[in-house]
Amino acid sequence: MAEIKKILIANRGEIAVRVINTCRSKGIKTVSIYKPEEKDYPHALLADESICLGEGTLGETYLNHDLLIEIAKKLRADAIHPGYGFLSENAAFSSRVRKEGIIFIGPSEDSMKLMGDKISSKVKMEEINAPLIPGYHGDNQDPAFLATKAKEIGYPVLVKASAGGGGKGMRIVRSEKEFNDSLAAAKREAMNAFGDDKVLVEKFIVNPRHIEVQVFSDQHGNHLHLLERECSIQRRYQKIVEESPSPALTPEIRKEITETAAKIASGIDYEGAGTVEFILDEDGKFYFLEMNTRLQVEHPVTEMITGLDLVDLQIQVAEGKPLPIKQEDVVARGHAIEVRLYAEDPDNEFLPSTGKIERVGAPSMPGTRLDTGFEDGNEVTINFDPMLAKLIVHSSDRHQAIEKMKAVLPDVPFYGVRTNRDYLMRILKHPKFIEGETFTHFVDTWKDELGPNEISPEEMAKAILVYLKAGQSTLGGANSGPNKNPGPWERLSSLRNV
Amino acid sequence: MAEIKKILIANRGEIAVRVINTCRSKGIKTVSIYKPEEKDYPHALLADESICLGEGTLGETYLNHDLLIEIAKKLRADAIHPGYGFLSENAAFSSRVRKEGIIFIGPSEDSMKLMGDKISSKVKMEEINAPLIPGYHGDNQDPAFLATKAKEIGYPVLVKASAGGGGKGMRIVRSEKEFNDSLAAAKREAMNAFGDDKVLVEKFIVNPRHIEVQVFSDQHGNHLHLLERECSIQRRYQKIVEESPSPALTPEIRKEITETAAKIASGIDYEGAGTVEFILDEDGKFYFLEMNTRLQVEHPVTEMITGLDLVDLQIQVAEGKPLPIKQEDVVARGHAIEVRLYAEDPDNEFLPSTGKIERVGAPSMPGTRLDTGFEDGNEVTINFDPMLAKLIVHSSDRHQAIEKMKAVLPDVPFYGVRTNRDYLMRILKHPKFIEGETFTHFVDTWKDELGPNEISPEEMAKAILVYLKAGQSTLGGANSGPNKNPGPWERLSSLRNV
Amino acid sequence: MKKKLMIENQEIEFFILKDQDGEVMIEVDGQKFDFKVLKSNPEHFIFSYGGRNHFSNISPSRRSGVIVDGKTYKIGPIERGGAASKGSDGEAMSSPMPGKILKLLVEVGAKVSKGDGLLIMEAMKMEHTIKASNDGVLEKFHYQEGELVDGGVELVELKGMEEA
Amino acid sequence: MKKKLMIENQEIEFFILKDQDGEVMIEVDGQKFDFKVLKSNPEHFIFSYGGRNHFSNISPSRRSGVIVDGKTYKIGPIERGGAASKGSDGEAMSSPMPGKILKLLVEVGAKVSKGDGLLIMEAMKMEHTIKASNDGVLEKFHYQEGELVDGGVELVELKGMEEA
Repeated sequence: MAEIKKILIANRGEIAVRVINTCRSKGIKTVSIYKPEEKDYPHALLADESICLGEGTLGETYLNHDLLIEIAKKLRADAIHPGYGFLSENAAFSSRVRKEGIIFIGPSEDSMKLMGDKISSKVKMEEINAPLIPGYHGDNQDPAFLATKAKEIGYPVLVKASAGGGGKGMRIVRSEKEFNDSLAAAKREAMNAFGDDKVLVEKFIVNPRHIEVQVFSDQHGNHLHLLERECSIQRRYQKIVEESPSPALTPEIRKEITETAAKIASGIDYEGAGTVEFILDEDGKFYFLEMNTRLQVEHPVTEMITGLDLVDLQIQVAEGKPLPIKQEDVVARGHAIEVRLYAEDPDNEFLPSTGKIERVGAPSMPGTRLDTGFEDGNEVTINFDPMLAKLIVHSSDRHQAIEKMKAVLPDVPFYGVRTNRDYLMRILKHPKFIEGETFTHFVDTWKDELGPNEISPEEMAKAILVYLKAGQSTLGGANSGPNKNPGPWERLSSLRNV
Repeated sequence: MAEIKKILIANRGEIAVRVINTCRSKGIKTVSIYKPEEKDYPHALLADESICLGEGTLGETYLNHDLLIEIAKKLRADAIHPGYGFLSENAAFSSRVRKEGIIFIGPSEDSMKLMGDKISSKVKMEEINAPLIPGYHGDNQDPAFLATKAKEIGYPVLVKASAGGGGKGMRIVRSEKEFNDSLAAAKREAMNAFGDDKVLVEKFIVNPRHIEVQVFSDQHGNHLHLLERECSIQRRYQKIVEESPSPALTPEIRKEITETAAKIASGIDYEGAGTVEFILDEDGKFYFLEMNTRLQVEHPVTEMITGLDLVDLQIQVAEGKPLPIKQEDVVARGHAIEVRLYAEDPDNEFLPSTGKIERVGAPSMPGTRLDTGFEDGNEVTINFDPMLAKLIVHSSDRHQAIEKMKAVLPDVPFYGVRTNRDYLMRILKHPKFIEGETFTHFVDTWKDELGPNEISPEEMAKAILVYLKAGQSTLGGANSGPNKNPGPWERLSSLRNV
Repeated sequence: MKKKLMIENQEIEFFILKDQDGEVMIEVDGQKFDFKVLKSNPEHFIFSYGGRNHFSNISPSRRSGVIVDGKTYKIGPIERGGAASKGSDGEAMSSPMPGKILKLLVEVGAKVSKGDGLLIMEAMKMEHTIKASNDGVLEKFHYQEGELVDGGVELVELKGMEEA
Repeated sequence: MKKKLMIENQEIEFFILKDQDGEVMIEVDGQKFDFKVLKSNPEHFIFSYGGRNHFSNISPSRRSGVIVDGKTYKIGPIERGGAASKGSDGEAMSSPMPGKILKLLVEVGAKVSKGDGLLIMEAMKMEHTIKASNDGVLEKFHYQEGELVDGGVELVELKGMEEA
């Protein structure tokens, strides 16, 4: 067991700040890195020591293995935390770090390689009996054979070009009698688009939900799950609303899906924090999608409902300590929701926006958390991820969590850049979201209803009032003028006329 | 079961704000009340409706039964939440409210009366076998008889004037042979001070801790405990640092003390939120002190480690719903600490201070919470309680919670009034506090060490730097000047010389 | 007096029918709305409407909109496009926030150069000098010394000089 | 140049040995301390000392102290007690925060009345007029136009008029 005393955070933005915060509580020193244009960003300032990486491409700076290792060695960091993205799932980097005698806070090189590859991961999943989407991915392209396979899989099925992408050479087939025509059409399109008419046949999930399970493993063979997160609300294939517990899981499905995830972690002899992603269909059947071998963006949702600090657990596991909790200690308490605030224009294809942040703000209610890598005065540029912040709320139940999120979203205006805040608010107010009818096509299905609303005269009058009057710090002397503070009886008697 | 749709909050300051926040999440409308000088305070503004009580004494305003009921009726509030203090333990008010057909969010009139009286509560505790401090409170004042009683109780004992107060007519007796002299001295003092030499003999607790257990009961006979809080750190008989779990409780003592509290709640047929206070001695024995039949100031500590919202539970119970949790769902997760920020001068007898708040600030780390009734620009006057705020942190363990509290205390300066913030910091840094050696005489015992430190030249230089330079929003152009942003290699090579 | 503002790219006409002791009545689209301002500070602005308290805030620069009842509105003065109302460097000669006109610094009819101070106003307990956004002739001050002005209101009329 | 400030009721002498590009060296009690300013905004002030980042903040009015490394210090100019440095209404004629002297408004030797503007300084992108705290004769400006000044520094010497 090696005690970690100083950590180099090989990342930036909100995740670097988040790792620093846990280190501050643990009394672990931190080293952060930044590019010259980021010298005023929180991650460049909140660490005990910070190193400017100099100008250059990402490859020359944040992704520069040699440089990061040199910094870690010079500043005597005994561990590197890779955050998410960047080098967090880079097997070569993790291996290099370890060879240099530095602790890499993450899973083994082998786990990363195994789960980072679509083919090898699925072979392994079959081996350990994890559920995969039923399908035929083989070479036999005989229409009659494929039709038999389709029947075995069960309609509806998806016929998809093996070489495909972007929806070309893809057909949803809803019944046996449509199969031959759809197959022919898909093959024609595939040949035209990719010069290869090979197709695969897979079960088509009608109303899919994205359910993922947080897993945690130590070096002593303990493999736990920390319950699920539902992340079905996505735009442009990126999650924007995440929650736990999932409104779709019955206790039985929850037990099954979380145990499957823990079994996968155990089956690949995993170490540290990981996330197993599944697709859940309308019948409560779920299928393995992929495993992310790192901390996930939306991990605060799990922290809120379990009361655990996942970075603290990562550090303890990396130090060789056994996990300080048992499976039966992991209990969901209340409901947590996270929304991702992006610098983007939801009413114009979600195109990223830029600007100088005039005011970040802060959520005003207890049981809330704002994870951000920005502060007032920072520039939002196109050089980095347009995610401005994650706003997370915890409350007694899903209904109260939604209401709390609606109450605190206006507290974080991020004035100065166009954001998706109003768009998120429209999602939170959508009846289907409130009912928990959250599928991965939610944003497309309700596109029109999620667009900007008409502004009523009442709303205009309010906006005018605020524009003309806000910013005055005082409103004349206290209690001056007539009727400034009517006594309660006057106030009550005037109410009688209402 | 009556659904509550609008609540009148018969209180002010942070507790009014705290109740409003839960109501916002639950979609319950709120009515707050305020005096004219409080019209800019958060509690006067955050409710859906707010009523100015007019000028007058507390009795004419916040404690005015008629006025509060009139407001509730006129604004059609179907419930009154009394907060803590004020009318929260006033049996007559609760009974009057209920007679008017309004729900009083709190226990029955009978519970309040029973537990509000020192004598009747102790009689009831004896009846249900709750542990009381061993002692003789009877009329027989024969010295030989009292000496026998003292021996039965076990030394050390406390001989105390029955009519007493303020330490007069009080003697700690450590052994049998001192008893007669001490008794005579105590009786002399008692006669001089109170004109009555009657004394009582009680077990003297050498290193007492204040341990209290949160209990919760519904109208369906469910009586739960929500674990303990330790509140030993007190100044002038007021708690200033509270935490959960208590560092003093073994699992066995925890089980015993929490079950005793739940038994008391059950024994008096309690309803709603209550706190049973105990004294714990060095041997792990605990004795009933009193029960508070209301929400406690330090309830957020319990909310942090249990993940529950106590005001939400209060409302559900008041609506007649069964408690939504079972005893086995109540699990402590990590560690929570609360400190109370007061407008006072700890270096001058904790005398209250006043002033205009220039900046409240906000804690900058996740897992923190600031409950305050003030915002920038508010006046702190001597008209109300000098508590400025409660700062609460949650972390994986006690050590991390202490470090986190130390990290976020500077985030809430409350500039403009003298506060006990630095004093709290000195407590958090005290080795005995860190070791969990927290007794009710902590603040007196370590008085000298908790005083202000000498300022070193290094500290002076830092203070001078900040005073002279802070407040500039920019430091010249970005990257201007020599060596503004040395590349990493330069920085690293310069480190070689360190 | 009819006034205009741009709200989300729409030109909105409105009337202020009352503005006294924190009570403001605004008419939009033939409908009248009664407000009472409860609190205004840099972080938030709270007003009462229909017997209920409403929460809002405004961007520090006043250029990035307002949030009212959780909804964001882009709002600002009508863009005239003329040099007089907006300088080439984008500095409008309008009040940055509500306040009081302290001092007029030049005479009506005076030639001024870009950057010259035209008037001083006091707001948020600070003094702000409103400067000429371009070279020109000062045609008119819309407010006199001592007058209170709202935020975002044009303060002067400056006639630009062609090819100066 | 030797300078003085009050820290927690002690009069502290110090020297600024360097103040350039955010690098500041301060000597107190014969010991020299090297600082590098990393960030300064109204909410916090971050500097590097001994290779480590340190966090601090200052009260908005600059009169209620500073918090450095979690500890609060009362700090401010030496109270001279004389009418010249502090007006009867408590308004000091010192720089409210670090900034630049923009314009001197009166001549040295001029008689001024309480409330007269003496100079304008720019700080936090705002202009601040420093006014006479009482009637008197302007003896000296400690800084000239264009000079940078620290916060809390006396800017003028004003000789009060006895029984004016």
